[in-house]
Amino acid sequence: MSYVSNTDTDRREMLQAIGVDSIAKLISPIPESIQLQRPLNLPPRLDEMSLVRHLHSLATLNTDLEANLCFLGAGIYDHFRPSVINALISRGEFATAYTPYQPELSQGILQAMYEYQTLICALTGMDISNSSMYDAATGLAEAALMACDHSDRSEVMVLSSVNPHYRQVIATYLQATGYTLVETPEDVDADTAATIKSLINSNTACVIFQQPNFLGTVENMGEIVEITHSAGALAISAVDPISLGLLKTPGECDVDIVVGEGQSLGNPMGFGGPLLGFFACKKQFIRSFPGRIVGATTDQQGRRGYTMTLRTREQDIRREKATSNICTNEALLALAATIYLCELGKTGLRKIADLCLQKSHYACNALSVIPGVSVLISSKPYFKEFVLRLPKDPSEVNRELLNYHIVGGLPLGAYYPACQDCMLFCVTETKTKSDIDLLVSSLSLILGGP
Amino acid sequence: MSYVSNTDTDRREMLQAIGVDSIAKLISPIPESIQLQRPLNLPPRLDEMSLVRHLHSLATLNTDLEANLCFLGAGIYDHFRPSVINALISRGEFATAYTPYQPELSQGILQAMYEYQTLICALTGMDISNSSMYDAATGLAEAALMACDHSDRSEVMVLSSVNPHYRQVIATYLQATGYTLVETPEDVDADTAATIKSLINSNTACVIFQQPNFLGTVENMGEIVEITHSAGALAISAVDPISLGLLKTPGECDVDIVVGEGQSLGNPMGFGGPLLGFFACKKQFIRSFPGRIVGATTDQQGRRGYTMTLRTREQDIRREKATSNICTNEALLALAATIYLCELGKTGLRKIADLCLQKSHYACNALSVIPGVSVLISSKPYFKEFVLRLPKDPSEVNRELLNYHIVGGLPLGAYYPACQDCMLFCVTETKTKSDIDLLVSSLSLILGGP
Amino acid sequence: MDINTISDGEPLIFEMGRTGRTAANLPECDVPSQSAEDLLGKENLRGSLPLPEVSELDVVRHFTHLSQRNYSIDGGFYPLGSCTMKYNPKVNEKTASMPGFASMHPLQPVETAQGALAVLYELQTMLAEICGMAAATLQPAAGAHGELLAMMMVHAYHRERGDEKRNIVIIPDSAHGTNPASAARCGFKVKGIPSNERGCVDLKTLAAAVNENTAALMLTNPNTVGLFESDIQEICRLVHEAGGLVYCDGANMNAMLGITRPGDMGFDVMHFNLHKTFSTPHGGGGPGCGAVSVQPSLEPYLPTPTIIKTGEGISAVYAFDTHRPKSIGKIHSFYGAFLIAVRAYTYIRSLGAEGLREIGENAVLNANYIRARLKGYFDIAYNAEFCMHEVVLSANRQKQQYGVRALDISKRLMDYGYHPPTNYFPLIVPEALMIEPTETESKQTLDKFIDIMIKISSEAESNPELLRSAPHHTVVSRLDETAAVKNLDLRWEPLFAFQK
Amino acid sequence: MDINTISDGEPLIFEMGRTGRTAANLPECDVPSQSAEDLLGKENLRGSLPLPEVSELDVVRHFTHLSQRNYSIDGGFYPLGSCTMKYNPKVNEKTASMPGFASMHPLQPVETAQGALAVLYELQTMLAEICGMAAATLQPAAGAHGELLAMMMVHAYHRERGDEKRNIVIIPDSAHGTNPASAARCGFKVKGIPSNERGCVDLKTLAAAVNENTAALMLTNPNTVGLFESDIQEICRLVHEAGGLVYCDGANMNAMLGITRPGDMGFDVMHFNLHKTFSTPHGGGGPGCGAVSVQPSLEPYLPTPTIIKTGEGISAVYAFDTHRPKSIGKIHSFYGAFLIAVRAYTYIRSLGAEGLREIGENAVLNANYIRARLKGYFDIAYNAEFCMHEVVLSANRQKQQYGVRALDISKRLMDYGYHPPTNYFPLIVPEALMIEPTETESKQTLDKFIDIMIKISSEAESNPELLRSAPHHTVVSRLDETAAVKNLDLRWEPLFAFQK
Ligand SMILES: Cc1ncc(COP(=O)(O)O)c(C=O)c1O
Ligand SMILES: Cc1ncc(COP(=O)(O)O)c(C=O)c1O
Repeated sequence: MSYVSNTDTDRREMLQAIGVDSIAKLISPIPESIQLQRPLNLPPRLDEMSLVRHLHSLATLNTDLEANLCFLGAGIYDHFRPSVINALISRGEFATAYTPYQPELSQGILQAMYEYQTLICALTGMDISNSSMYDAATGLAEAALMACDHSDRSEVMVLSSVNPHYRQVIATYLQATGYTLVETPEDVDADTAATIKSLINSNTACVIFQQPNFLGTVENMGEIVEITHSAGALAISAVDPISLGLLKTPGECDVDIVVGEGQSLGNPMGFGGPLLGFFACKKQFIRSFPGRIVGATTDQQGRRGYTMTLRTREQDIRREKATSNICTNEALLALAATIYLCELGKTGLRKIADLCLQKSHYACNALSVIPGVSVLISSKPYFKEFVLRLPKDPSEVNRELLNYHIVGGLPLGAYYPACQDCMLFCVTETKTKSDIDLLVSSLSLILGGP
Repeated sequence: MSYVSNTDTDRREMLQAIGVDSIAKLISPIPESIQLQRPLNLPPRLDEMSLVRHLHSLATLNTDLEANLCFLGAGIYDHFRPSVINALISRGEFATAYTPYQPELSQGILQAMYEYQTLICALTGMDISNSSMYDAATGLAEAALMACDHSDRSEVMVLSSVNPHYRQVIATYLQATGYTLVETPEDVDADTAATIKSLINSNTACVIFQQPNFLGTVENMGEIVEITHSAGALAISAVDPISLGLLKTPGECDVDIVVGEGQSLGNPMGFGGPLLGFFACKKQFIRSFPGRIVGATTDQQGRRGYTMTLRTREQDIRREKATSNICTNEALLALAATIYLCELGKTGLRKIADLCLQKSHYACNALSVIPGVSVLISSKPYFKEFVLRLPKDPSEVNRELLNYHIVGGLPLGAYYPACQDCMLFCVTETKTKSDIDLLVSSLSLILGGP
Repeated sequence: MDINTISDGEPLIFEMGRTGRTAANLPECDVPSQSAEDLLGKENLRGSLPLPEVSELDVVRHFTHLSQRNYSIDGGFYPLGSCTMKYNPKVNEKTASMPGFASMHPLQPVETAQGALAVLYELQTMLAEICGMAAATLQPAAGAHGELLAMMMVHAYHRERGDEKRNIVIIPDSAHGTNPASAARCGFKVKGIPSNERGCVDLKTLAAAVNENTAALMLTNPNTVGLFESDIQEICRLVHEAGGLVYCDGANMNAMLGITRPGDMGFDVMHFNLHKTFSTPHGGGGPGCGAVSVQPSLEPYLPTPTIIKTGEGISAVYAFDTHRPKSIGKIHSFYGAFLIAVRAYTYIRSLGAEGLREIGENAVLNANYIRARLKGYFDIAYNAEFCMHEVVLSANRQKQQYGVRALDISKRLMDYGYHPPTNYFPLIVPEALMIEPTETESKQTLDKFIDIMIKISSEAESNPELLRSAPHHTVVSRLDETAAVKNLDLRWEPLFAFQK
Repeated sequence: MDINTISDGEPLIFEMGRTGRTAANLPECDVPSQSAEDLLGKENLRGSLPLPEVSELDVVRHFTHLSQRNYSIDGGFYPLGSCTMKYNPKVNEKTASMPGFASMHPLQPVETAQGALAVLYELQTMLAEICGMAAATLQPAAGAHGELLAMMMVHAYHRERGDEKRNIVIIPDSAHGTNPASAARCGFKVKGIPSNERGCVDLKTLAAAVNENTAALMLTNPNTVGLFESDIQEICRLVHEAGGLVYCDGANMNAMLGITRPGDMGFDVMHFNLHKTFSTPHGGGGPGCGAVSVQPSLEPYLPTPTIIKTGEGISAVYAFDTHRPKSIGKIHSFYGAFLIAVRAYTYIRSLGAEGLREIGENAVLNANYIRARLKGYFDIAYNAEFCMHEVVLSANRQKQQYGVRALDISKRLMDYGYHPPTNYFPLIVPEALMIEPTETESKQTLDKFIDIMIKISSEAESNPELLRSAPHHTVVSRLDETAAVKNLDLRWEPLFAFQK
């Protein structure tokens, strides 16, 4: 059983119709010297029962965050996923379709993508949204390239408060091109505005910043955009979509391109993938933005219908002149995000955002009174993440937290050399007061408190 | 949020259209003295996240037989369930439909039930099958009543080798009617044919037996049927559908009514419910059998279509003269069984049956050489279950097996007083050789072996 | 689906496939093996096994196609009266499929099943509170099974008191067919009583009917014409005075949630349909759960095993109790539809007292709204001021004037994408169209449905043939049910042709 | 679905609902709370949040309806060339949804993620064996991403050797658009070369094209006309001799599984599309995984982190390696589409070496069967004896004779319930109809499809207008794509009307 449907008789009849006596004949265009003369060296095939048991045993080796408490964030978030989402995206009609090249047979996913684009615009306050990118990191990299291509400037400024994983990907993308990456110094206390001002120049194509930033802090978005624009550069913002339940939109702040990680919008953490990069921008970039986009049109009878449009930007038509090389994107995750935003709705998303806000503040307050623990940045507002200085090695603290079925925050030393004793905590709406209290009491114990 | 869709504005507008000013008015036909003047005394409502966590914590209190080895059978079996089944039966179109009273909108489930009926006939060798009963136990009880109604005889003979849970249900059903239950003595070594002969008489409406019987033994079905028929009674057999991958069909043995538990056919054990009673019989009972049945017919254009038929037997038309009171049945489980039998197919079901046969024999052989352990019935063939005498209290043995993540067999003392030291083991295709070897070594250790 | 309309419908699975084709991916035997003939005896082996030979892709496509030929709540408005086709929450499916529930054997040691027993026990307790009675059992697999159980308990109760002559069960003519069938199944004689001009039990008729032979009255409340039996207390008094018991068919419990309780009305025993009131999916016919609640007088007769709890909170321990001498015995192989109970438990816990009352109120509001807006177009069965959770229309006027029957209206509704109401039930309403919207539908959905009903009422006048030949836009047109009975075709015969 | 055909299509979710309606059941705040204004500052708060206000039932119905307006593999034959639309096994979904995989954070301590790392490591190892190379990475999120990564590595490789003038990537004109786009994205210049009369790379042309500026050749094998590049060894030699690298676009790997390996042909680097060859569902556009394999020469450039394994069997320990000085860096936020990797791992483990070869063989057989049976009715692109996993037809004859284009034939196929082949790709075939049946389809399915193709070829002659105006039986008829570009409508404007 290899999911092959033909029987021996089928094969015999088909070979006969073709007029050959063996499959070997059909593959004869492959020179014999490169035909594989042995079976592939792979582990033996498993029947379905053994397969499920095998995968189950591998899964059991992992600490699963449904059964343990997770205070990690840093780009991937443990948010509530309403059960309707899986029930709907698992429907074969959605899951087992290809890219909607033939719109008449794909109105379902096309309409959903049109709704997705509308929702992303509503969330971000931007004019247009594409129908997904691979993830926030590659979305930002594409935005940077787009800014350079668009402006004939060649410097990409990225603030050090942008998620370091994103920064690394942007760096990789720029490496092979002629464009230059300018990273601001890794100083967590820096005055953002002053830093940008000191580095921005007439060759700066764009300034990339993050809201809330990697350390959880809410930036003064308006000010950053203003400084950026006054140097003639584009303002590119990475945003946390959940925070947009409360925070001022990039659109209101005149941001040019907005990118974000849509995993939070109803998708599983999945050890970091697949992810969903959302990408929205101002109307003026309509011919230059990357990725697929769906538009409404009409059929022969004048009925409303949907189709992929502005296709001449894309690789299959434009080839080396395309605005991006992206083809397969993250449609099913965009569908999940669409369902999520409909299920949460106007009041629900606001409520989720508020719960994150309240619980992270409760947690931060309670944790920071543990002797030896202090808050890294106390002067600025934060949304759902915050950094604490610990009196003990953060990785060691994490190892001990595992005994309490707690996966702790992110030790920051690997990302910010000055933060060897710091941990980035994330508290979302999935944590109850007693979960947080458990974290506090466990950490107290670990740190030798009462 | 109570899944109620109306908003306050909706309610206001609706009340206005009705011409009343409050819902209180609408419920005024309920005398005030019996209107509840306080909130129901129920635990507080839970939001979806808390709800899932609460249920998860309850589920975690149970020993789950996906993560532990289960050697229990006795009517509910741990068989392989191909993943396609859940993927298909969970589709909303199937799961959230009612009984197909309007056939034009229900061709999906109707055609599936027609296929189910055909498959049950193929499996059992019988002429007609209904489209499900609650479970095997109530199916047998209904068969007994049907036999009595059909024959004007009033005694129902049930062999003691029939599953005791089924026997108890049959007894309950007969209690309220004028019919009498005749149970054969609980003697595991008895000569079945002789026992029946000694008790059967001209008032015996039917003889109910089980194949393989509760202790796993394969009965001489032909002989039982012959004796039964020669006394003018109906032969009613409970069967294990998986065993019919190999065993002679009741049809071939001239059985009159066949009932079985369809849980094994792709349905979860689910702590014993919901279950699936399948019910098939000879054509001659076409006007008297219980339960819904689907027939093929044509539409106005002559296209094939399906509809519930022979409805005049049923309660909604016949009321107190109906052949049964059944209304809601087990359609979704019958659908799972249909998918299961298609997925397994001709060779697959046979293979599953053979795996059960081989593995139970391997296990029985290996277990019975443990010092102090002996096989209860060694003279007769068995299919997937067998009884061992243990040198230690079976319940105590089970308690100790739990330490090895093994849920042991069924202690028989509660069912057969002479079998206080016996345990009924079941070994299906889901157990690998190493699972069985683990059972053997664990039991050896528990019984003080090497 | 729409995109596949040049089609002769979906073939039977037996018409697909080819000899030797297989779907399931099964293991090889990993233990020493012997021939089946040796182990079982040649005489015990079957001949051919005529099952399908298809691929897994065939299976997936076939059943996907079949599903696409099925109407469902997930697909649209389903106002099938008496069936309470409300939204079936997806979270219930999630909890019911947790391995800690789904992968449990009913006979595993009770200490390894404490979470399951907790669900059963707590659900029973909540159901008893919801209906105002003392106890409940979850063994019945469906409503009719609950009725049967209730009648068995009634039987046992009277026998216990030496009152064995009580062999008559009184049932109004509006009752669901399962009521008389269940009573009969327990050896009772059924005495029907006509409803009065208000569609309710007539107290005088009832008083005349009850006597020393009365075992019980089976009554649906709200009744099947959607009306609350306002005389319910007097009804119960009359039956009780005559020595009988009163049974409540609780199929319509949705209307009463948090508002009123059968136990407080005087009923002795009732059944719930968890697959109606408590949102468990009906699966195209089942499974269900017909939980039964009883007053203290009947508690000793509940089927075994019952579940008992000792201790509270985290020290609570649950156990089965099989030593109940007066119990009528077992009526299910095990403990009833456990996974359905998990769903119902999930549902009730998501609602609480407050949510349940909202349900009751909105179910009643929605039905009355439809009633108010349609009463100019269709006759309303019985002249009450308000209905409860459902409204029964009659197409009698349409039948008389245009020769259009309730069934024709129903079939025409399909053309507009709606599932029809229940037809021809209750039997006492000529050309009944029984509409139960449920609380999960919004005013907007109701408005669209109402508009279509009004449109159809005018089509009945302007183009009756359009209705009589409906449906026109379904995968099959009107099916010949008479032919189905005349030329019985209950299985696909060609499969068996070889064997004969 | 069919049963709902008097309908104006499905409204947008924004056209439903009502102010104040909600779906999700969210918790109350259980910690002491402060106002958002106090915590975040008024200046940081947004204005309106124009999201839908619908019920959960609205959500379920809406997306159920949308799904019913989508064609899928589960629904029917989907011979979309180059996309390998094979059966997506349900067991893959089961394993990928295990909480031990789905509920993992990418930054959780590595000792708590050993099962996940094992899946990634073992899958990489299996992929490397399948293509005959040294190593693999799963970071690329799709095929094009894999191409981009490969070009980055090519770039780094040449730079490392001080060979920075190599700025040209040679790409045959038959290549997929992502190839030139990916090369360009890395700053390379693209040099196209024409295919020869056999639809393959012309050795002379190639020889003339390669020189000291050649960074790489990007080649699809089997190529996009479904033919194996029989000169592949010579091709690789030519490029290598000129100092360039050879990249294999592995989108068509399905044809070669267990039969031949790009690594053995001379390729230096390739990408897989796990969402094609290894059966992971494409989700209406994504997600995917464009795993990349490399020869030892390119291994140092693989993106970080890589995964390393120490020990074997139960004492194996997996870890991330970030200290790879030559690595091109990171190209994904984390480790790529892990849950897609779980599916592909499940798939390969269910097949083993034997099963993979069966796939390759049957994919080729099925394509050749269609080719043999249709060659009398449509022109076949290029005159090869056999094709590999797909056959490219041309409707050029139909266009010339009857004015019927490939697109018209495709649209007409929809009327018969089929998804069309790929149209207008490869660009070098006029009126291309690129048919890839895959191995999971049976001869019976192919026969029905072939019969319909033949029928359509005769309709093209007898009734060309029927094709030009097709499809006739879909939920919408042919859509006006020109109008879509001209009157751009990319979001539902009324939602934003208030705000402006
Ligand atoms: C009023 C009434 N009573 C009883 C029943 C029987 O319930 P069930 O179908 O669950 O057996 C029904 C269901 O159709 C009903 O509507
Ligand atoms: C030949 C070929 N190359 C590359 C790609 C790009 O792959 P992806 O869509 O995964 O980015 C495709 C897929 O459409 C393809 O067919």
